Order: sequence, then structure tokens, then C-alpha cells
Amino acid sequence: MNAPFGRRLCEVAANRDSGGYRVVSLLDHEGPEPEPGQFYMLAAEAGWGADGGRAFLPRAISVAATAPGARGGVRLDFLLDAVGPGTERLCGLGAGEGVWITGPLGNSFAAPAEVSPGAAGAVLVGGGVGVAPLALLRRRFGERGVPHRVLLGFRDRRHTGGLDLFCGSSGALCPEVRLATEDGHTGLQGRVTDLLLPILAGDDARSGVVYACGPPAMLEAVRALCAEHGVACELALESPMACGFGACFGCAVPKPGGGFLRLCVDGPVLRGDQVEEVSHAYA
Amino acid sequence: MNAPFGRRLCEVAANRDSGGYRVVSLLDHEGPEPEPGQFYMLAAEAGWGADGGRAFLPRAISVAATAPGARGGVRLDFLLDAVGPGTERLCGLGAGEGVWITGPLGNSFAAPAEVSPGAAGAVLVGGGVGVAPLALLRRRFGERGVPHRVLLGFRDRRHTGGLDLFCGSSGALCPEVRLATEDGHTGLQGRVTDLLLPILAGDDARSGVVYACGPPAMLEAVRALCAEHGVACELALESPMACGFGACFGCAVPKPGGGFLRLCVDGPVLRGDQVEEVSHAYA
Amino acid sequence: MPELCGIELEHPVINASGTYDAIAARAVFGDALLEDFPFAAFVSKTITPEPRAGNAPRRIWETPAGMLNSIGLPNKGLEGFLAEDLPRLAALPVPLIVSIMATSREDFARCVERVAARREVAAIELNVSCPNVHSGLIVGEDPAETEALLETLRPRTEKPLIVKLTPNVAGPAAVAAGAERGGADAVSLINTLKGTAVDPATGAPALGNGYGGLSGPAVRPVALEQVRSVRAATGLPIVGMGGIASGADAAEFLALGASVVAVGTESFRDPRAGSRVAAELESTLRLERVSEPVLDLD
Amino acid sequence: MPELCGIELEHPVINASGTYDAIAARAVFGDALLEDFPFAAFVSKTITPEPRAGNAPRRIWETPAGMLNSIGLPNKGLEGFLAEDLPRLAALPVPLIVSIMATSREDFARCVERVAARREVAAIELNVSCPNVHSGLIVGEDPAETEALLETLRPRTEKPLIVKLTPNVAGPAAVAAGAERGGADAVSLINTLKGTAVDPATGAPALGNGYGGLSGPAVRPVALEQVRSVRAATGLPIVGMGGIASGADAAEFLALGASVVAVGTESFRDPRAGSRVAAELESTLRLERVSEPVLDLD
Ligand SMILES: Cc1cc2nc3c(=O)[nH]c(=O)nc-3n(C[C@H](O)[C@H](O)[C@H](O)COP(=O)(O)OP(=O)(O)OC[C@H]3O[C@@H](n4cnc5c(N)ncnc54)[C@H](O)[C@@H]3O)c2cc1C
Ligand SMILES: Cc1cc2nc3c(=O)[nH]c(=O)nc-3n(C[C@H](O)[C@H](O)[C@H](O)COP(=O)(O)OP(=O)(O)OC[C@H]3O[C@@H](n4cnc5c(N)ncnc54)[C@H](O)[C@@H]3O)c2cc1C
Ligand SMILES: Cc1cc2nc3c(=O)[nH]c(=O)nc-3n(C[C@H](O)[C@H](O)[C@H](O)COP(=O)(O)O)c2cc1C
Ligand SMILES: Cc1cc2nc3c(=O)[nH]c(=O)nc-3n(C[C@H](O)[C@H](O)[C@H](O)COP(=O)(O)O)c2cc1C
Ligand code: FES
Ligand code: FES
Repeated sequence: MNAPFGRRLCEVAANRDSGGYRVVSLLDHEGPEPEPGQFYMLAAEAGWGADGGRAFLPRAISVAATAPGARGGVRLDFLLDAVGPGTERLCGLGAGEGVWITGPLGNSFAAPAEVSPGAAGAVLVGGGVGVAPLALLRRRFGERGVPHRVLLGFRDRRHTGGLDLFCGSSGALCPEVRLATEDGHTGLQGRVTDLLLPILAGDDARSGVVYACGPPAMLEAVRALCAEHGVACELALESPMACGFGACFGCAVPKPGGGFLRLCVDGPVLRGDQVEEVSHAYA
Repeated sequence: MNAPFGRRLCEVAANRDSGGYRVVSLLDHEGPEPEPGQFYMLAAEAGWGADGGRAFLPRAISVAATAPGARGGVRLDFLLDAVGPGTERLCGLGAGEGVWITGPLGNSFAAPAEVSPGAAGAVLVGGGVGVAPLALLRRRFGERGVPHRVLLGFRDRRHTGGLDLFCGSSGALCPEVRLATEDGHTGLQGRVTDLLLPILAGDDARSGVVYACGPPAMLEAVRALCAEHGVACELALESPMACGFGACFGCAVPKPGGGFLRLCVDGPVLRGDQVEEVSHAYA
Repeated sequence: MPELCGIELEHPVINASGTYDAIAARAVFGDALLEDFPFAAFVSKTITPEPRAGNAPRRIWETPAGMLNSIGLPNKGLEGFLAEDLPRLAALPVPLIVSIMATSREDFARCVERVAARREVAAIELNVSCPNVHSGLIVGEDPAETEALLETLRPRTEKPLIVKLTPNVAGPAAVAAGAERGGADAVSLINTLKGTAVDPATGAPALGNGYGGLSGPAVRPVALEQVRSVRAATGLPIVGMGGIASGADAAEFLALGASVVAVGTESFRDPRAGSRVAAELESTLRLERVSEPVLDLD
Repeated sequence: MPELCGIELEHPVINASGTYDAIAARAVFGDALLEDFPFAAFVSKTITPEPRAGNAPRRIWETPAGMLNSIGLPNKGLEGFLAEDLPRLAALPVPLIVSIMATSREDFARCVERVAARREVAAIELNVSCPNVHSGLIVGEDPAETEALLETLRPRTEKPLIVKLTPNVAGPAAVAAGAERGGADAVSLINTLKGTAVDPATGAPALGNGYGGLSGPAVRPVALEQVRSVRAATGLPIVGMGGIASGADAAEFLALGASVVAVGTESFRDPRAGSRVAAELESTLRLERVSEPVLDLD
């Protein structure tokens, strides 16, 4: 399904806190339902570029959840971590304000059987703001009856942003979700890879596919562990993006054999074997 | 009285409509009472420079009225015409927002006797957003018992911005104020210079001083008429200002004998004979 | 109807080389791209004799009202381009201009001949100014070198040759004059300004390549001045670019002597910026035609 | 304690020539200016052998994240400056650097001798790059010219000579090397980039002079790249400037090899920008000194 051509102005429907991050909801009257892993380029209509001339370019943000819009169209929920001028401006948007969006862009996560023949189940591994695309993926897997487990890592009590996207309508964390926290205040004390390792070492590991999104170091650990255990994985990467639609060649990610992929059109979801090593240089 | 050194952050106390212009009030806890004719450099704390990188520099704005601040300090009222990105942003400010100000800057109008020996009364001639400094001047003349008349020009019914600054506390226009409007909906149908001419031609014209502020063509007409009739005048000019405190040399206004004045430190109020011709080139 | 070297254009807005991949955009946006193509002509990304992978990341960095890039001209090389990309670009509803760069006159000549031989190609842009590939710099910095290159290439084709000037010189007008003497049909300017930035997280240059090229609204005043000075020095048509984000910006270039304008970085912010700039320009110009001087003496 | 050519500085932030009139600022802000002087040294506006009125208005024009100026070096001339301004500048609580420009080596030499003879003067900056006065350009565009100028001036004084480079060249590093060979003690860069703009109200160039010089954050990436390339070519201390608006910006210049930075346009927005940048820089550097690498693994 193609993205509508060009950027379009959407209205902010809501903006709420989510454990230190923000969930900003936009009403999109033109676009198709996005697939898990896809992203949009976002720029606030007003105040973009203020004070020092940045943010100048739009920002790539994964869609974390969708729902039918109250007045038609689709509601797009984005999970945002305010790390710089662009995300700060987006996090500060109020209901009714305008946001330019282009998308949905990029590819999406594939079903387990498409990634690895015979694979039936999925292990979703997320950390930080990278839990966003996994929230949408888990929803789809749930709807389609794909067996899945979710492993999420958080630093501490103050950093649990996005966790509520994995809660059911009752507000309680869904049973298939397991947590690792570095301070041990809930779930396993440790890293999310500590949860993943026993699964990869399990007998039935190869009947599943790992789907991961998070900070580069986490992704690299997941990639290396999966490669070691011969388990297929898909990684949703980040790289600096000016355009999101293949125009700028800025989002280059090295290919194992040499050369580069454009993450915005060849990704953002790459199979583990499409990546040599997940590095900070492009993430 | 010197301006406090540097810019300081003030809070917007109010922002109201005034016949198509806005009156934006700031609370200044540091600065001295400004004199009529003085100006401040203003820049919104947030959103300055948004969308295209302008406004980048602060904007020179005359003070139109002052009052004791509700919680101490002084309330500064600015009359603003939204003509571009800077004034648009300032006109859109809400109560509680922050504005960087530097000032009060520049010189101020002198008493009639200082401008012209023996002169006792004053004729204030204003047009457009140029009525702003005259509003403060009239207030001071009133307080000090300087006899004065006020002539204001407006285009039409929809353009009467700032007129209310010349109303008494009852909301009615003060008796010493006369109006000219191009559409004749109130006052004389014509230009403000049509009101000035009979005064300049009167027997007692030289016992008064003309104080004018407004669009360049109006100022030039006033300057030329006063010169013709041998009546002293003071003109509050505008020119492009980057700094307002003599640093950039951008605000140059040609001197009659050659060379330039820096309007921000040598003005903004100039005597009629300090100006060759008021031109759009620097206004 | 505007035109460039005899190529008729629907409107005076084309794209800046290397800032729009029509093939990728077609895949992302589908047929809507073709139905409402944003540019009056399409300029390809610069192609080189051999394939290039481009520079190591990081390749882009945002700056005040602009951006740095050190993309490094990734492309399939002359033959790959002719075989794979050209047929697909020929399907675009607008004339095609192919941008080429090479590090020797012979290679340049070969590219010109091979590209010009293709019916689908309306004109050729010679990139003598890319700041990311060292060898590309030399020609465009020197009027005589530029003239000599054009003298080599001119006999190889009757198709229009547009020389894309480098802005990183003391006198772009002299280089433009050299291009004119050598037989160029038009000049385009500006390419990106050499620039760099430091990543605050590392204290080291932010771009993998150490430095890159600056584009976007930040450079517009520099581009306008170069257009003005080149206009004074040559009679060649000028494709003006550098920071154009609106019709008002485009009008500044036209006022200073550009015949056509190109939109680059702004397309990243708005994939239909080309059409928008053209429409805004049209209404700006229409407004100017009907408006009377406004008297503001009240 | 930072220093520049042996001049001790309280902090590494000075002003850019022509962007602060300490005499006017003293009149506006009173003694508070002296008590909290924003710069570690004061650089005068460029003075010329004879008085100059400066260019006809309009002299400034705002651009995206920057501004154009065509001030045209208004000044009282050498003798007027020495008689009237220098004594007042000597009252500033910081070392004084006098910027001079002339259109011949002889005039330059005369200015250097007269200025250097004054005890109040700590160093001399040679403006070989002002884009607003045509003759100022030539020397700074050419390494040999620059070297020759320095060879003329070097024997006239033992005070430090700082050469302010023009950025409007293909290779500022070569000019810096010329300055070094000629005996300069430091270089400062960048001066403004040549630029123009069109006034939408008239369709004509917005500045009275037709064009001007671009400054402000927009040019920072260009300034940083020139500092980087000059650093690679000479061992001279560098005074880095161009669009510095914060301590983080200043840190970028220091990271690429500047010893001292100068604040220009930002002072127009914030009359105490110099002190602010110095304070922000201090806390940035302090932060770097104490911070451990942060592990950000989930
Ligand atoms: C496909 C994709 C999906 C994404 N999904 C999400 C999501 O769901 N939620 C989310 O919060 N984020 C997401 N991101 C990340 C998000 O796009 C970035 O965090 C955002 O672009 C940062 O912009 P900023 O202006 O807030 O910060 P910036 O200041 O731009 O800083 C972010 C990084 O940009 C770099 N940078 C570039 N220019 C400069 C400069 N001039 N000065 C300093 N640093 C600079 C630095 O490396 C810095 O660490 C996604 C990214 C991609 C590619
Ligand atoms: C001493 C003084 C007192 C003043 N007092 C008042 C007052 O009380 N109230 C009030 O409303 N105004 C006042 N002004 C005028 C006010 O400062 C200007 O209207 C304001 O600076 C305009 O800024 P802007 O961003 O809104 O508009 P701009 O877009 O800056 O446009 C205003 C003018 O600036 C020019 N300009 C500069 N750069 C550009 C550019 N890149 N593109 C287009 N145009 C540009 C044009 O000539 C244009 O007509 C005063 C000015 C001075 C000098
Ligand atoms: C990401 C990027 C890639 C570019 N690639 C090329 C290129 O391949 N060939 C070329 O001649 N110019 C290239 N340019 C320069 C643009 O064509 C244009 O000259 C410059 O960006 C100024 O215009 P703008 O400010 O509108 O972007 C590139 C610019 C950018 C930003
Ligand atoms: C209004 C103005 C006047 C200037 N006058 C001079 C000058 O007299 N001599 C000089 O060497 N540089 C002059 N410059 C250039 C600055 O010193 C500085 O090199 C340049 O502005 C870049 O720094 P910035 O971006 O911090 O302003 C001037 C710049 C501006 C904006
Ligand atoms: S973000 Fe521009 S090509 Fe990928
Ligand atoms: S506004 Fe800067 S000197 Fe007057």
C-alpha cells in the first residue's frame, strides 16, 4: 500500500505521559493503516526550527499503535522520547495543533513463517523508545493468532516509557510480557538479553523468530546472540534520516558484503543477516 | 537613566486587541520607567526563528504606555502591528509567556521649550502604529501640564489601531484629540496633514512644537510642512535595527550635511533639521 | 511557457541533482508521483563512470536552517545507470537531465557521449563542483580548466550542456565565463558550501567523511549573490538554486537573473515542494502583475 | 588561563570586530558594562587610514538563522580613532586589539606603526577580508599577497599581528599559510560570506550596496570547516568565529583547533552574549571532564 504522495497536515488528538515518554496521537484522514515497523516523518506545523534554526528537517518516528479515528480516518499513536529539539517540540504539542506527516514509510516486520520457514512463534525484544513498533507488532500478532512472547528492558523505575502500550484494556500488563530492569524494581534484575538467552538456548528456539527494536547496543547483542544460536531475527534499526522516502541517501547502513542500504526504503526492518554489526555510527 | 545591561526575561501580562493592532503588556521587574519616544528590543522566548529561520534578530518596539506592575515593577504596553514574522509572533503571545527585552533604549522627545525657545505647547501628529510613542508622550504632557493637541490619522473603520490609548478612563476619546480618516467614517475626511496645516498656518504656530510619528510618507510631509512654516518639530523615525544599542551600525539615517546618524543611539527622535528627507530606504 | 536551452518546461521549477530519487519515490508514493510530478524537468543524481558506494556514515547532520551532507555520490556507474535507471526515468512525464561527473576529460567525454546518445535524455548537467569527491573540485575552481573541459565535451553532443558551478571559490563569475567560452549552454548554481560540524557527544567531526556540503535556507543569501554576480558576467541561462523553500524564495532568484530554479533540500521536508514552489511563484508573479503601488499615507 | 599570542585572557571568548561598540554600549548601559564586561579582550571596529561614512542604507537584512550587512566600515579614520576613541577604549577592563584595514601596503604600514606605538594596544588585527569595501578583498584572496603584506608589516612592530582571513576563497588554508610565512602571530576567521537578498516589496536587491556579508548561525558550518582546514595547514593560533551563539557552539570551534573564539552577531540578540557563551563553555568543558562514558544498553 503506497503512502499518499506528499506531506499532509494532521491534528493532534491527544498527548499523554507514558512513563517518562509521551504518547502523541494524530488524526490521519488520508493515509492507509500502517504496518508494524513502518514509520512517519513528522514536523510540527508551528514552531519547527525555532531558536537556533533546528529542528529543520522532519523526524522519523515509528507508529506504536493505531485505532479508528473518532471522526473517521485513523488515529496514529507515536511514542516519543524527548532527546533533542525535534522530539522536544513534538512532545510539547497540544491537542488541536497541526503536525505535517509523510507516510507510512519503510517496510514492516514479516510474519515468522516468512522470515524462517517452519517458524510459527515470535519473540519480541524491546528496549527504550524502541518498544514502540513492537507494541503495534504484538497487537497484530495477537489479532492473527501468531504465538508470541514479549521481552522488554527498562533502566529503572523512572524509565518505563511505553510499558502501558503492552497492557490490556484492564490496565494490567499482558501475561505474555516479561520485563528486565537494571535496578530490579520489577521483573528480572538485568538486561533484556538475559531474558532472551534462555529462550534462544531452548530446544524449540528455531521454531521462532526474534523481532527486536531498541538502542544500538541492545540490537547488536540480540543480533549476535541470534546468529550464534542460529535463530532468525528481524531488527528495526534507526539511522539519521532527512527525507524518509529514498531521496537524500543519508540513512545509509553498511551491508555485510560492502556497500550500503538506504534504511528508509530498504528498512527500517532488516534481517539479522543483512546487518554486519549494529553500530552507533549510523544509529 | 541607563538601561539595565543585557537582555532580561519578562512575562506577558496581557495581550488585547486595539482596532486591528495588539497591545501586549509585559511586566518588567528590573528596568527604569521609560521616557516617551524610547523603545525596547523584543524577542519572544519561545518560537523565535521558527519556520524558515526568521525572526532571528530582536525587534525594535516603542513603548506606548506604562503603569505600575500588579506585583511590583513596571508594566510596559507595546502597540504592535503584525507585518512580518517578528511582530506576528509578538502579537500571538499569551499571558505568562516569556519575552526577552533590552531597554529602554534611544533618546526621547524633549519638552517644547527645549526644542524651541519660547514654545509652550505641543501638537502631536500620529499615524498607523506610529501613534504608540505619542500615547505615552501625551500622558506625560498631561501630567506635566504642557498644553497639547493630538492629531491622528487612520485609513478607515477597520484600521483604528491604538486609538483607545488616547481615551480617558471613561473610554471616550479625550477632547484634545482630533481625527482624520481617509474614508471619512469619523473625524475629518482626509489626511492627518490636513488637520495640521491650519494649525501651522495659525498665528501662534511658533509657540508650539510638532511631535510626529508614523509612516515615512507622513513624517516627510510633516517635516516639509513644518520647515516651510518655520515651526520646530521632532520626528520619531524608524530604521532597520539589529541591536538597538549602537553595536551594528545598521540603523543609519542620512544627515543633512552628509554622513549618517545611528538611529538607535542618536535617535529614534530627531529634530526636523537633523533629517534631510524621510525616506523609505531607511524606514 | 518557460524554457531552458530550448527545452520547454511547464513551470520554472526543477529539482536539484541528488535530492530526489524518482525511482524510489515512485515505489513509495506510487502512480500519484507521476500524475502530479513536482518538477518541470527531472535532474538525475550525479552519475560517475564507475559504480560508487558512497561515503561511510554518518552522512547527514542538521545545522541552523540547513543541513550538511557527505553522501559521496553513490550510484550504479555509467553503464548500470544506462541499463537500469534510465529506462525507468524515461517514464517520468517531464524532460530528463542527466548529471555526470568524472575525474578526467576522457572519462567525462565518454559519459557525455554515452548519455547524449540516448533519446530519453534532454540535456546533460556537468557536475564540476561536488565537494564530497576530491577530484571533482579542481575543474570547477578554475576558469581555464572549466573552459578546457567544455571544449573537449562540446563537440561530442548537440544536446544542451549545463555546467554546475562550485560555490567554494572567490569568483564564480569568472568560472561561469570560462564555461561560456568553452561552449556551455547554461550554468546551474549553487552546489553545496563546504562545511562541517562537531558531534557534541564525541567532540569529533559529526560526518563520517570529516566534512560535507551545506544546503538549505541558510545558504540562500550566498546563492543569490553568486547568481547576481554570474548574471553580470555571462549571457547564459542560469538555473538558480540554494535554499529555495517557497515561491517567494524562487522569485528572489528570478529577480536576480535566473531563468529557472531548482529545489533541493526542501523536498526532504516536503516531497511535493517542487509543485508548491511553482504554485506559490505563479501567484506571487500574478499578484505583482495586477497590484498597484499601495499608498500608505494616512 | 587561556591566552592569545601571549596576551592573557580571563576566558576564551572575545568579540568579533565591528559587532560591538564599547563606547556606545557604555553610554547605553552605563558602568555595568565595565563591571561585567562580556569579552576577555576587546576588538575594535575596523579602522581605515581616512574617515569613512559607511554605505548608504539599507545596511542590514535578516536571513534564515542569520543576517546580511553592508555597513561599509564607517569609522573616524586613523587619527580620529587615536585621538578620540582609543583613550576611551583603554578604560575597558580587558586587553585591546585594534582592527585595521587599508588599501595599500604603505597605508597599512602607517596604520600599524601609529597604532602599535600606543601603549593601550595589546595586538593588531589586519582585516584583509572585508567584503564590503572592494579593495579589501584582494590581499586576503591571495596567499602571496598576504605573505607580502605581512612581510611589510612584520618589521614595524613587535606586537602580535592577527590576520583576519576572508572566507570567500577556495582555499583559506593556503592564505593562512601565506600569513604564517609572512610572520603573522595568529589568524582569525571567518569574516562574513558574500551574500545578497531581494526585497520582495521592490524586486531589487535589499541592501543599498547591492550585496553584503552573511553572518550568524547559518554560516557556522562553513566557519567550522575553514577552521578545520586552516588548523591542518598552519601552527598559528586561531581565533574562531562565525555564528557562535552558545557555549556548545564555541566548543565546536575549540574542538577543531581554535584557541580562542569570537562572538559577533549573537551580541545583537543578547548584549551579554560574550559572558554567557564563556559561562556555558566553562560548564560544558567541566561536564566533559567529570563525565564517565554512559552505558545506554536498554
Ligand atoms: C525509522 C525510525 C523510527 C524511529 N522511531 C522513533 C520513535 O518511535 N520514537 C522516538 O522517540 N524516536 C524514534 N526515532 C528516533 C528519532 O527520529 C530521533 O530521536 C529524532 O530524530 C531526534 O531528533 P531531535 O531533534 O529530537 O534530536 P537531535 O538533536 O536531532 O538529536 C538526535 C541525534 O541526532 C544527532 N544530531 C543531528 N544533528 C545534530 C546537531 N546539529 N546537534 C546535535 N545533534 C545532532 C545526534 O547524533 C543526536 O544524538 C526513530 C528513528 C528512525 C530512523
Ligand atoms: C525605534 C523603533 C520603534 C518601533 N516601534 C514600533 C511599534 O511601536 N510598533 C510596531 O508595530 N512596530 C514598531 N517598529 C517597527 C518594527 O520594529 C518592525 O515592524 C518590525 O521590526 C518588523 O519585523 P517583522 O519580523 O514583523 O517584519 P519583517 O519581515 O522584518 O518586515 C518588516 C520589514 O523588514 C524588512 N525585511 C527585513 N528582512 C526581511 C526579509 N528577509 N524578508 C522580508 N522583509 C524583510 C522589509 O523591509 C519589511 O518591510 C519600530 C521600529 C523602530 C526602529
Ligand atoms: C543530500 C544531497 C545530495 C546531493 N547530491 C548532489 C549530486 O549528486 N550532484 C549535484 O550536482 N549536487 C548534489 N547536491 C547539491 C544540490 O543539487 C544543490 O546544489 C544544493 O543542495 C543546494 O540547493 P538546496 O539548498 O535547495 O538543497 C546534493 C545536495 C544534497 C543536500
Ligand atoms: C554588522 C557587522 C559589522 C561587521 N564589521 C566588521 C568589521 O568592521 N571588521 C571586521 O573584520 N569584521 C566585521 N564583521 C565581521 C565579524 O567580525 C565576524 O567575522 C562575522 O560576523 C562572523 O561572526 P558572527 O557570525 O558571530 O557574526 C562585521 C559583521 C557584522 C555582522
Ligand atoms: S532518509 Fe533520505 S534516503 Fe533514506
Ligand atoms: S541598531 Fe545596531 S547600531 Fe543601531
